Amino acid sequence: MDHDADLDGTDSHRAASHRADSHRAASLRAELYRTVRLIRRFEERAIDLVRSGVIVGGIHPYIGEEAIAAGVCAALRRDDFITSTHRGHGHVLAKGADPARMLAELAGRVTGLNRGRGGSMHAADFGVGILGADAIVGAAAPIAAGAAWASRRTGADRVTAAFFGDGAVNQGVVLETFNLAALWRVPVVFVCENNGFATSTRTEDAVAGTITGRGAAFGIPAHTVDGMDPEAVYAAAAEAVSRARAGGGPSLLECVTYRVDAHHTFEYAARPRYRSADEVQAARARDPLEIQGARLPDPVRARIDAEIEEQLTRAVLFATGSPHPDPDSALDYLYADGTRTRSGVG
Amino acid sequence: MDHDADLDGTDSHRAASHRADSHRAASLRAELYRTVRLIRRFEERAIDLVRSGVIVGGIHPYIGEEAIAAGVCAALRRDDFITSTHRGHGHVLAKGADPARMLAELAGRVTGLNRGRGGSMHAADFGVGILGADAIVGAAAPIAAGAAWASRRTGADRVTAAFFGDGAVNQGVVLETFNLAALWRVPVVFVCENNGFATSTRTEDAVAGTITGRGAAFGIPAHTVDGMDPEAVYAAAAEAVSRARAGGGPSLLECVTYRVDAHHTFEYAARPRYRSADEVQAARARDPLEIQGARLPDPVRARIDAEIEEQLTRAVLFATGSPHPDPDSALDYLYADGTRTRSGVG
Amino acid sequence: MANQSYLKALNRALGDEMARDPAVCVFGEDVRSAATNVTAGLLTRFGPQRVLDTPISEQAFTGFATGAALAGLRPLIEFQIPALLFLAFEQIADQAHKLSLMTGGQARVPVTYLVTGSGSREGWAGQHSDHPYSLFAHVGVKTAVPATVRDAYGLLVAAIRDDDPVVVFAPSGALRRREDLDFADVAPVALGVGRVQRPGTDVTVVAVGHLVHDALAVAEQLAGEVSVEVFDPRSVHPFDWPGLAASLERTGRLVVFDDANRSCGLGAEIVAAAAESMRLVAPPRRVTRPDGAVLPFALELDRALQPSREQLRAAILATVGSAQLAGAARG
Amino acid sequence: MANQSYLKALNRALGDEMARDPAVCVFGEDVRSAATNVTAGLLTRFGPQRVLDTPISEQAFTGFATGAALAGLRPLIEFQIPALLFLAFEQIADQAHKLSLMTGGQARVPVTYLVTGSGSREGWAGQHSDHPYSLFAHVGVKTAVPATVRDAYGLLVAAIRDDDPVVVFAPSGALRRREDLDFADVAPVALGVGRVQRPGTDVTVVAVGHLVHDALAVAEQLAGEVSVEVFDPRSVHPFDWPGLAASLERTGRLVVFDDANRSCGLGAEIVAAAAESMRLVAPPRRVTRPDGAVLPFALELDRALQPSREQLRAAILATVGSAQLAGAARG
Ligand SMILES: Cc1ncc(C[n+]2csc(CCOP(=O)(O)OP(=O)(O)O)c2C)c(N)n1
Ligand SMILES: Cc1ncc(C[n+]2csc(CCOP(=O)(O)OP(=O)(O)O)c2C)c(N)n1
Ligand SMILES: [Mg+2]
Ligand SMILES: [Mg+2]
Repeated sequence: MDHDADLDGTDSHRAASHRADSHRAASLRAELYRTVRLIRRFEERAIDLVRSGVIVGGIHPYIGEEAIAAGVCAALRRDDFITSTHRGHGHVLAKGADPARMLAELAGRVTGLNRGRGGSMHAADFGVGILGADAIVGAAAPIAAGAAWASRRTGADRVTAAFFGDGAVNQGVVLETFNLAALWRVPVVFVCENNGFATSTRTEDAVAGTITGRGAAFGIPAHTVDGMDPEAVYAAAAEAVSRARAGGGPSLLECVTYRVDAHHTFEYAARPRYRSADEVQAARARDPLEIQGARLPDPVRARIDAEIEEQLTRAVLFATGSPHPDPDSALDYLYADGTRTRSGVG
Repeated sequence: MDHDADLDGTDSHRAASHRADSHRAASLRAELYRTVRLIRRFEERAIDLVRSGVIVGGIHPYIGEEAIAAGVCAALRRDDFITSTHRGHGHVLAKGADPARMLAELAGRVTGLNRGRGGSMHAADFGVGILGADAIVGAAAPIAAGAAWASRRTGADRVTAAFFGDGAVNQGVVLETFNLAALWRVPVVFVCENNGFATSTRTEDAVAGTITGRGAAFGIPAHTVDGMDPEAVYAAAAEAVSRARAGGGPSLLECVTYRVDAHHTFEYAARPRYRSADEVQAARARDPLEIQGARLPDPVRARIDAEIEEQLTRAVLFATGSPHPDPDSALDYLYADGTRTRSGVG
Repeated sequence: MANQSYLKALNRALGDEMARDPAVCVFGEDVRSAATNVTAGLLTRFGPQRVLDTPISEQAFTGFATGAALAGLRPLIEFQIPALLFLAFEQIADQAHKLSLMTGGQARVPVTYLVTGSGSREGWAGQHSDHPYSLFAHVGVKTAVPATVRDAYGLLVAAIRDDDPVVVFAPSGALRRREDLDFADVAPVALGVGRVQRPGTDVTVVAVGHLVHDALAVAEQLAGEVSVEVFDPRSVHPFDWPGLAASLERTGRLVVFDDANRSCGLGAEIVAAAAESMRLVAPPRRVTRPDGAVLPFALELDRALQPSREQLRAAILATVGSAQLAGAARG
Repeated sequence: MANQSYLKALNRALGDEMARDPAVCVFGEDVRSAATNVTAGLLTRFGPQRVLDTPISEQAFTGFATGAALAGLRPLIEFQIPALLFLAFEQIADQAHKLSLMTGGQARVPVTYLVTGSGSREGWAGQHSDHPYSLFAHVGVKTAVPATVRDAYGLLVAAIRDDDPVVVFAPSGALRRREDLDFADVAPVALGVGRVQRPGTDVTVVAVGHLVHDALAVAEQLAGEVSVEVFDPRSVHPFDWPGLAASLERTGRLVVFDDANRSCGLGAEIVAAAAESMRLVAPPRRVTRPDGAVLPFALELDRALQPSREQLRAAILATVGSAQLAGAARG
């Protein structure tokens, strides 16, 4: 998924852009759209499956934030690592997990990425470097840094991207991790998705100072990026990734977006009133799907849309047609070495 | 213990200094010396009592760092709060605890500040606003902030000073607390004692970026102060305390000092080699006791020294003459409401 | 007399205490928007100085509440997930719990930690399904697990008024329960006082939290065959040992029904205490989660690791059966 | 065959494993200067890339080790104080422990958490005196508490080689023990395999960690009167239930000697498991710390809350006595 292409007009990139290979640029452009579209439609279908009860427990929709996962993962290699969040479907799909197996995971089937053991908040696919989503805000940041450090120590030039939300920058372990990563020049890119809210709490009501300032405090280069524009995110991520790969250490990207959908699908029923419909409508004006779609010739866009519909239709069939796990296997994988301890009745 | 006197030459203070009352300035000068001297001699006697086995478990000597406790506490009122650290004797004495009861606490006697239940790392005296030393690095910072916030909410203009070491700025809870304190304009002064080491680890090997930068990241005014000069510390603390009292919110003071003595008295036996004797010798050149002592007429200094020797001689007699607690009272105070649960034999 | 929900009981208890005592205040994530409904209406009633939305900083706001308590307030913290207690574990077990003794009685830390939705949430997977009350009983933090709407109100009021830190677990499996009652008639429930939810003579089933209702259902099913007494400890630390001993005096047989991991769980403590010094005519039994259980996501797997009514039924019958055998052997 | 110390055993085990497996690395505070001596000489032998001094960031470096393990390394973290595990509790109990199951077997987290100096340190007061192995047994993290120099070596080697997270508690009360042995002859000690440290026929005393030595001393004192078997589980999770059952087949009587808080401690689990399904001719007993104990600073008070030889002696005699009574009653 790696591209040298440079689609960013900033000074920092003009020089590099001379190298830009227009064909690869076009293919990146289309690929970014494909990823955004895939995530958008995947989430819409997943929400249908939540409504129809196929997916139990609901999901945290990534709708409207797709540009971040698409842009960052386009700058990563297949063997690079990522860690993800409770709102992680986009990261997992963008990093290359099979949408069918992802959907099967959400439906709790044995064919799922985690064999039905993880669900929406824990999807992992070590085969493509997805170390896992995490339900605890910020908790995956040190795990990402440790994996990045270990890759380097074992001689690989692998880079790790750690996704987390604006809420996570108030979590001590994330700030401790910034310090460790800077101190040990760890090849990790911290990607903060600032979507304006932590559940119902506005970023500005929870964050004193700035998000980028928290990176800077530890000597970590930190930039604010338009999180609605896949190509802007890609450009910033590509720079951070190449710095990390070259041994330049960590970076922090604050990707500014807006959560147009629910914090979690339970909001569809609960209907909390922490923001106005107008505010949400206004935010919808800038949609990463349209921003990237407008950059493609209509036929190209139409073809991609059709391919994705077909892919997702197959994915839904695969997921819903897959078997449920056997209750007797509930303790499988509790210990990596197969240790068996006592059941609940002795 | 409050003083309007201004002994600081910086611009920010010239204006104020016109108000300076020279008599009070002189008394502050002497009082700062008295506090430094009291702490120094208290620690020296405590070390003797560790060697003679009267104090069990050893202590973390504050020798050489006295200017910080003296300067900060001179800027506080008796009803202001402080929280302290494992290296807390200086803070406790400077805030006004009775040295005799402090020594009795170190000796584990019922007459101790904590009735012998706390010892060196947990000394508390709520009567003079000492909410307690804490053995866990950084753990008292949020407690200090909460106490400060509550004082304000209950209408008091009380200020809280939270002491911690350079090692604590890497502890997540401290950074989380910076955010909370800034967000809610909490009247707390964060006092970071940068003595060059966290046990055997040098500050620069553990802290990426700067200590003051960690305050600035959250919008907290942060200054580096000469932690060897009691009057410099006082001036900076007085400014931070008055800002907090006036509702201006938190400040961070990095007081730069050097730990000339052992991390803990166990080093007298263990003799670790994490620094050279020369380095320590060089550091001894600037001694807060001499810096402040040189500012006093010799007779004044001599009188204070004599008074302190007498006070400490009485303190040692009081402590060593006090009764040990009754083993049957070991569970007293486990629950504030006197709840009694089961013993270890049912 | 109205039909009230468990969540409403928590909301009423908190509101009533805030009205009664200006020192009571609330910290937590999304408490102003009342994401869980426990804090519904409190912001409007008591204002932003008493209802504070916190950043996602569990360690800091837990310590912050300790400090506020030392300065005279009586904070309640709402935690959205049981696992968040793990993040604040040092601040609760090592700070709040220890300050009274370590200061020789100078410190009081009247803080209530309310977990809205403990145990499995079906479909929320491994990090949202813990039921860690045994951990707090072990370290010695006062801990309550209300099973009924009435006790949700009475125990939360008692927890808020208590001068020590208290953890209150409101099990997901109990949040949607309803009862006809008038909160004005409900008295605080002293910590350490259990309740016989159903009297019986053959066997005592000690059930915790939402499992009390499953135990009552199983007792009802078995009514003809076996007379089951259902004992609800209500608070797990302190525990009502005299109440349990009195029940075993009547029945002499014990089954513990506990939604916690088996090893070193509350069920172990109850069985151990009974075996040491209470009347038992048959070997006691536990129905718990497996050792070190992590609840998997898929519903079938999640349910397979939770203690079930079928398991309880079998354990009761085996205990009564083995008792008869034991009786026979002895006779 | 040399006279070796417990600390040396830990140092040798770690050094031998680092030499054997390049994936093994060490994180912790002051591990380069070897503040506890466990890491003495390792920096020089293995270099700064394998021996890392960490900032005081327990949560982050614990998670960092998890990530390093996922990427193929086998980190050991040294914690200077048991309470530091509370700071990292979410990262250990909720992350490292759960990842294998939650990822459907994709993740392995071979990390060892070594606590050098658990339990009371006489004179270090309440926040340095915890003995929280029961908490890890409850959440299901593999946990070992070596009592002897030989087992300190054998269990630490096994922990480092284990593919799951393992907590190893090295009790302060055992660190200064010495034994004549040659480490080259010491085999790894599989987790879950206990050891009868002294055979006996009247009563089984299960003792944990440093208390094994006190139990042996009491057994010796009582040698004429009572034949005491001392069973050392060595690892508390997984636990050697067959080994315990075999011992109780011989003795039929049980006393647990456990330096943990009473409620929901390991002692409770052992007594409960025995009462449920093992041979007992007399009520079992526990000698533990009190419920929710916080060890006070003053030496007299600190010692008063730790399980003592006198308490064990009394419990053994009472158990044997009550057994004789029970026997009489039955006869
Ligand atoms: C440490 C922690 N605290 C609280 C929660 C409950 N919770 C789940 S998502 C969420 C909001 C997270 O906000 P943010 O990090 O901005 O991510 P977003 O949901 O906006 O994508 C909260 C508070 C949690 N999962 N983990
Ligand atoms: C959270 C935590 N981690 C580790 C320790 C062990 N420890 C005690 S003091 C200390 C060094 C503290 O350094 P610093 O904060 O700079 O204070 P100083 O000792 O230099 O005064 C350490 C690591 C602890 N008490 N708490
Ligand atoms: Mg957000
Ligand atoms: Mg220091």
